[in-house]
Amino acid sequence: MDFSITADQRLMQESLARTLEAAAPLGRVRRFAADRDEAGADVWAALADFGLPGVIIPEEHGGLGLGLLDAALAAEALGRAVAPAPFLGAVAASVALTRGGSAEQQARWLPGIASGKVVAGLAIGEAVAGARDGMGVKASGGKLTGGALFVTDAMIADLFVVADTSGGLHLVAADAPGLTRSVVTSIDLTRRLGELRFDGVPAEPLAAHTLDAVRDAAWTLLAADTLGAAEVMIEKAVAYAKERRQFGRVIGSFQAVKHMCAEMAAELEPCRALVWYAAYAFDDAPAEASLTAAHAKAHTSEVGRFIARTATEVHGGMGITDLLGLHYWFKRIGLNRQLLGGPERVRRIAAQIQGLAA
Amino acid sequence: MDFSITADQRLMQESLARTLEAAAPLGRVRRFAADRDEAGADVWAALADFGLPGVIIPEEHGGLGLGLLDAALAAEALGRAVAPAPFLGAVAASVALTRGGSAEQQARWLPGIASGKVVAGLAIGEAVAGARDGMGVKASGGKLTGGALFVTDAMIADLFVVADTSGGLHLVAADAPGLTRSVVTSIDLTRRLGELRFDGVPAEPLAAHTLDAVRDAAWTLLAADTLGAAEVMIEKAVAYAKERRQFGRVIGSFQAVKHMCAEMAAELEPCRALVWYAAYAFDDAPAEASLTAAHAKAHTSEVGRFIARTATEVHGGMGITDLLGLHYWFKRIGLNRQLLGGPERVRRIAAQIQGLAA
Amino acid sequence: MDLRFTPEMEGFREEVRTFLTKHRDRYVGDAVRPREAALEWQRLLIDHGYAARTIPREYGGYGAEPDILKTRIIAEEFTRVGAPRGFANQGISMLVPTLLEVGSEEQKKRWIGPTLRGEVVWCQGYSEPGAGSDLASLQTKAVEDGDDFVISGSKIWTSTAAQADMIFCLVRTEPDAPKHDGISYILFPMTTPGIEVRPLTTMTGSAEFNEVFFTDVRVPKSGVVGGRGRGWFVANATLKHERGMLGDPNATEARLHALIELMKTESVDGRRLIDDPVFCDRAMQLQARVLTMKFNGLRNLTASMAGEASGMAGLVVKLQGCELNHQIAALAIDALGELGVLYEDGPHLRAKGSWQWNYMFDLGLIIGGGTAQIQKNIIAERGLAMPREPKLASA
Amino acid sequence: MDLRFTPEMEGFREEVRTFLTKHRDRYVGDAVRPREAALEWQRLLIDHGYAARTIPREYGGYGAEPDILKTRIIAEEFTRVGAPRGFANQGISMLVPTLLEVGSEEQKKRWIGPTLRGEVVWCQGYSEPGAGSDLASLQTKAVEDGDDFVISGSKIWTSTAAQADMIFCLVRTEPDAPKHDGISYILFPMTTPGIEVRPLTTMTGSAEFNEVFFTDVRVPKSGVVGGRGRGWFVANATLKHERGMLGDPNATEARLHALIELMKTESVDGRRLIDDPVFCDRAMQLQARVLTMKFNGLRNLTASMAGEASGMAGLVVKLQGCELNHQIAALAIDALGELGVLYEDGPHLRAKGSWQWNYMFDLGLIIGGGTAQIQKNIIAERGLAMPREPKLASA
Repeated sequence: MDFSITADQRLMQESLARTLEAAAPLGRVRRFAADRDEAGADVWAALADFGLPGVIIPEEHGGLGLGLLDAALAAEALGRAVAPAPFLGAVAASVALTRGGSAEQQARWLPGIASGKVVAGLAIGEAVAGARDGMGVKASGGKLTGGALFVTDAMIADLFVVADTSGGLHLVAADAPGLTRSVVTSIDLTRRLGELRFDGVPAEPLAAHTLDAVRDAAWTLLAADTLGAAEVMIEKAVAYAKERRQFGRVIGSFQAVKHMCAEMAAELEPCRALVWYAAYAFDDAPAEASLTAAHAKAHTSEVGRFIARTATEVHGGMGITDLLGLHYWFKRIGLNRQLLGGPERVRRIAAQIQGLAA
Repeated sequence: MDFSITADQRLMQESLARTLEAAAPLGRVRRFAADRDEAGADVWAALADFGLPGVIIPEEHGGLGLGLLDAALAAEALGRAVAPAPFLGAVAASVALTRGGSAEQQARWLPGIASGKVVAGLAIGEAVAGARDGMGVKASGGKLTGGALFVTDAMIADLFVVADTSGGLHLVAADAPGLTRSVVTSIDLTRRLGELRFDGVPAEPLAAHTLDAVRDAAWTLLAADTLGAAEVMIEKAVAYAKERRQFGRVIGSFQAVKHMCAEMAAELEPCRALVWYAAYAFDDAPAEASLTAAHAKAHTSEVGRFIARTATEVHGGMGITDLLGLHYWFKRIGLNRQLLGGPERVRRIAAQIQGLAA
Repeated sequence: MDLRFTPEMEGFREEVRTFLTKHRDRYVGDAVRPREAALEWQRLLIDHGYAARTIPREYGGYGAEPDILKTRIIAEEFTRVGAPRGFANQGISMLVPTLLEVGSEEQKKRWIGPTLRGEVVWCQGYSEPGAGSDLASLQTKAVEDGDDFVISGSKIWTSTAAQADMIFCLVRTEPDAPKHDGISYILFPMTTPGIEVRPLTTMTGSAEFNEVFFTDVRVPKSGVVGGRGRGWFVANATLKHERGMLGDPNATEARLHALIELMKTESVDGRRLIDDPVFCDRAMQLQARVLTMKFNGLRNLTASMAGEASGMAGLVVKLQGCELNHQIAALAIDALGELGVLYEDGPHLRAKGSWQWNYMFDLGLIIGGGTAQIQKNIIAERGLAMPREPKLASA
Repeated sequence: MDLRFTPEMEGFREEVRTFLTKHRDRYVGDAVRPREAALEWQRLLIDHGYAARTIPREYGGYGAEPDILKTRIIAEEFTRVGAPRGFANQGISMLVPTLLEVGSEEQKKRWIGPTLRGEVVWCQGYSEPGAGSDLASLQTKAVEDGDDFVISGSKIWTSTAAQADMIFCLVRTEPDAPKHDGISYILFPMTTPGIEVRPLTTMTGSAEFNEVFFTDVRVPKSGVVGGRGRGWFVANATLKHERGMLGDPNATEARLHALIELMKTESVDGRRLIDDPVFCDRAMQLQARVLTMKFNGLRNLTASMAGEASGMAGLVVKLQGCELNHQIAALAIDALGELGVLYEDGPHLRAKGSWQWNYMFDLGLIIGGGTAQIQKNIIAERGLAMPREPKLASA
C-alpha cells in the first residue's frame, strides 16, 4: 500500500551489486570490451546463479516469479556496473512467451531462459524505431525474409524474438536454416549488437499484439540501465570534486562545480520514481504501462545525456581518458538512448498512445 | 571594406540614445503605459526632429536616405530605452513603398512618413505568422474584407500596410470607408496593438512580391529591438550584482551569479553580428536577406527570453517588482518574440527559404 | 510498491463521492477573507476529514492517521468533480505545522482551530529589503520593555498583509548574539498600532505582495513561539513546509492537462496546435517531467507517512517543480503565437490571460522561497555532502 | 559594414581560382609528419600567399598586409574546391604568433620559417596532472646548471609528442617566486635524453594525447622565450591564439553543411530525416547559431586587422564555438537514431563514425584549453568587470 520498493527488493539489489562487484569489476568489463569475440560467459553464469535470467519467469518454469519492477532494479544494478550480460533479451523473451506464447512454447523455452542456458536476442528495432538501410522483416507462410539491425547479443544468442514490419512477433532459433548473422559495433563495447539476415527462415509466431508489451518492458529496462549508469557518473563526479584540488581548494567548493552536481542530481532523482512506476504499471496498471514506459525511456535518455556530459566535465581532462574509464558509463548511456528509438521517436509514440498524434 | 559599423553610425546611435534619455526616460514610459489612450506624440516628435521616421526614405522624399543597418541600430536604441514609438510601421511602410510603390504613391506618402506626420501601422501578421480566430484579409476588386490582428499602432495610424491571405500587399488609409479598429492589449504596454476589421475597404495595391521585403525588414528591426532591450537587462543585472550584498559580500562575487551573467553575455554578443549582417544583406546581399533576417528574428527571440528570465533572477525578488521596472524590458522582449511569428514558426520559414521544408 | 485499491479503499472512495454529490450546491472556494458560505464549507470538510485530516482533534482537526491512499482518493475525487479542497493559506500550510511542532500547548489550543476554520487569517513577516537569500541577516529589531517587545523595521514580500488578522514574524531580539541565534519567531495582531502596509505591485500588474513597516509596535512577549532566540530554527521548520507547497505536483498535472486541451482546441491556419510536431514534442517532454514529479511526490508522501527522511527526492521538489510550471506556461504562450502575448482583457484573450500571468508569477516563485541558486546549494550541500561555501579572508 | 567585392577583389578571386585549377593534382592535406608532396604544396601556398599570408617575408612568410576580404576569398575558394588549406598544427597556430610577439630576433629567424614550411614539428608542454585549470600551479622544475637547465617532471595532454621534433614548454625556473612569476617558456628538442612519451588513450578509443615524462633533461638556457620568469605571460599570449583556433567558424559551418546533407540523404521508414519537423527545427536552431558565430568571427577579424581589441565578441568564441560543434554532432547522432551509435567499422557505419568521434572529441575541447567554467569566469571578470573569486580565509 505504498510508493516505494520493499526491503526485499532493496536487499536483492544490494546482493546483486555485490555479485557484480565480484563477477564484473571494471577490469573484467575492460577485457570484455577489448576482446570483441569474448562472450562473457563467466559473468552470465554468475548472474544465472543469482537467478537473474528468470527474474520474471513463473516459478513453475524455473524462474523467480517476480515482476518487472524487480527486473528494472536489476537492470539499474547492471547499468551501475556497466556489466556485459544478455539480460535485456532474457526479459524480453520472457515477456514475449508469457504474454504471447502457447503453453507448449512456454514449457519448451522458459526453463532454458530461466537457467541462463538459452540466451535470447531481441530483434524488434525496425518495428519500434523505424527501418533504415532497407532493413525490415516480412513474414509470409511461417517464414521470415529481410534483415534486422541492432539485434542484441546476436552472435551468442540461441533464440531470437523478431518483430515483422506489420508488428507480428516471432521466435526464431539461432540455428534455423536461412539465418545469417554478423557483428555490428557500437560505441558501447559493454554490450554486443549484430545484424540478422533472413532468407525464408522458419519462425514460430506468437500471439497478436504481444509486441507492445515486449517493447514496454525493454524500454523500461533501458531506462533503468541508464538510471544506474547515471547514478554512478554523479557519484564519481561528486567524489572527484571533493578530492581534486585546484587554486588551493577542492574544486567541489566552487559554486559552478557544486551547481553542476546539484543539477545532475535534481534531474536524475525524479526519474527514479517514473522508472519504478513504469515497471509497476507493466504488471499492475496496464492502462498506463505504455505511456509511462515511453516517457521513462525518452526522458531518462535526455537526462542521461546531460549527466554523461556534465559528469565528464566535472572530471576535467581526466574525464575523457581511458585511464579513469568514465567513458564506459558515458557510452552505455549513449547506446541506451538510441536503442529501440531515440527520445524524439519515443515521444512521438507517446503522443500516439494518447491519440495526440497520428 | 569591413565587418563593423562606421564611426558615423556609432555617433548616430549615441546621439539617438541621448535624445531618448531626454524624450523618453523611464518615467515617461511609465506614463505612456499607464494611460492607454495616450499617443506618445511628444516622443514621436522628438524622434521626428532627429529624422528617424525617414531613416531609410530617400533624400528626395525628405528622408535621411540611409540603409536598414542604420534603422536596425536605431531600433536597438529604442529597445534599450523601451521607448514608445511607431517606428516599426514607419520603416515597414518605407520598404513597402520604395520596393513596391509607384512613383506617384511614393511621392504621395513618403514625405509625410519621413516627417513623422503620417503614422503607419503594420497589418501583415496573418500572412507571415498564420491566421487565428478566423482572421485574415481577402482582396477582391480593389477592396479588402476580413480582419487583421496584432496590428501595430492601429489606433493612431494614418496609413496601414496590409497583407492579404494570398501574400498581396496593400495601402489602406485609416479613414477609408468600411474600416473599423479596436484596441488589443498585450503584456508590453510600451507598444500599442490593435485589430482592424475590413468591410469592403478600398485599398491601393502594391507591386507583387513586396511582402517578403517588408517582412524581412520588420523581422530585423524586431531582432534589433530585442538586442537593445536584452543588453540593458544584462547591464542592469551586472550592476545590481556588483552592488547588492548578501552573506557579507556582493552577490556578483558568487560564481553562480557570475556565470549567469557570463552566459547571458555569451549568448547575446554573437546575436549582434547576425543582426548587423541581416540588415546589411537587406540592402547589399539580397540573396541572403530572408534567411539571415529569419534567423536573426528567431534566434534573438530565444536568447532574449533566456536573458529576460535570467536577468530577472539575478535581481532576486526586486526583479519582479514594479518599483525597479525591469519588467518593461522583460515584456518588450516578450512581445518582440511573438510578433510576426514565434521562433518555431520563423524557423520553419527559414527551412522553407532554403528548400528544406515544404 | 503497491497502489492497488482494496475493497475497503473503494468503499472509502464511494463515501467521498456520496459526500460530494450530496453537498454539490455548497461548493465555495478559497479566498483571502472567506465569506460565510466558504467558512461553512470548510467546517464541513474538516468534520468529514477532507480538510485538516491528520491534525489532532483536540486542536480542531479531524484527527485521522496518515494514509497515503485515502489522501490520494480524496484528491482524485475532489479534482474529478472540481470541488474546492478547503483553504490553503499560509496560516494553514506554514503556521499550523510550525505550532504543531514547536508551539506551546496554549498557542496550539488558541490558534490552530480558528486558523483551520478560516476565522483567523495570517500573513508572514520573514524577508526584508536587505535580507533575502541571506534571511538570517534580518534587521527588524524587537526591544524588550517589561512584558512587551517594541518592534521597529520593515518586511517585504508579505502577501495578504492588508487582509490578515495576525502575522507570524521574525524579529531580532538579541542584537549581540551571532546572527542565527538572535532571532525570535513571534505572533501578533496586524491591528497593533504602528503597522503600515503598502501594496507591492509586481510585473503581473497586480500587488500580490506588500511591504510592511513597523514603527514602535508594542506586542506582548507571550507571542514568541519556540523560545526566545530560537526563531531561526523555528522558521526553518516552516520554510520546509513552504518548499513542499510550492512544488505541488497535482497543480502541475492540472496545468499540463489544460495546456494539452488548449493545444487540441486552438488552431493556426486551420491546423490544431497539437498537430504541429515541434510543439507536440515539447508537450511530451513536459508531460514526462510532470510524471516524474507526480511519482516523485508519491514517493515523498510515502516516506513522510512512514516517518522517513525523503532525502534527495525531497530536496529537488522546489527547484524542479517551479521550473516545470514556468515551462508549461512558456509552451502555452509559444503555441498561442501572437495570441500568447495578449493580456488584461479583450475578445481574443485566452483563459483570462492566465498563461502570461502564470509565466510571470512562476518566475517570482522560482526566485522566492529560496532562489534556484540557493536550492542548488542546498541540494549539493545537504544531498551530496559537498563543501559549503568557504569562508572569505575579508568577510 | 561593407563586404562587397570590388573589381580588384574579383580579380584576386580569379587569381586564386586559376591557381587552384592549375595545381589541382598537387593537393595534399595536413599530417602530423607531412610527406614530401605535402611539404611541396605548403611551400607553394606560402609562395603565393595562401598560407602564412601575413607573416613577414624575412621570417619565411608571404609578408602581405592583413586584408579581410582577401582572407575571406581564399577561404571561400579553397573550401569550394576542397583544396587543403596548408598546415594548421600547434607550431604554426601557437608558437609562431608567440615568437612574433615576444621571441628574440634569432629565435624568429631560426624557427618560424622551418615551422611554417612543415620542416619542424612542435608539441606543447603546458598542463600537468596537478595543474589543469590552475595552470600556474605547474611543478615541472628546471634547475639552473651553468648554461643549461635540468628539467624534471611531467606534462599531460601533449598531442603529437611522439612525432614532434621540438617542444615549447612551461617549466618552473624560480621556485621561490610567487607562482605566476616563477615560470619560464622554453624550447628544446624532443630528442634530448631523458624524455619519455606515453600515449594517452581517450574515450574516442585513440590516443590523441600523450603524457611526457622528463628525467634530468638537460637543455640550453638559450631556449627561453620572452625572458626568464616571464613564461606565464608568454603562455597567455599563446593561449589566446589557441582559443581563437578552437572556435573556427569555417569548420563549424562546414560541419553544419555536412549535417544538413546527411539529413537530406538519410531516411527512416522511407522518410528523409530533414522531413521530420522536430529534427528540422533543431537543425535550424543550430544554423542560426552557426551564422551568429560566422559573422561574429568576421567582426573579430575586422577588429583584429584594425588593431582593435575584440572585447566581448572575442571572449565568447571558445565557449560558444566548442559547444556549437558538440551540438551539431549530437543532432547528427540523434537524427541517425540507432545508426548514430555505430562506431569503428561495418557496412552500416556513416562517415566512418566521425559524428560519434566528433561528439566525444569535442567534449574534450569543451574541457581543454580552459574549461567552460573557466571561460565563464573570464567572460564575467574581463568582459563584465565582475569581481574575481574572493580570497579564502584558509587558503
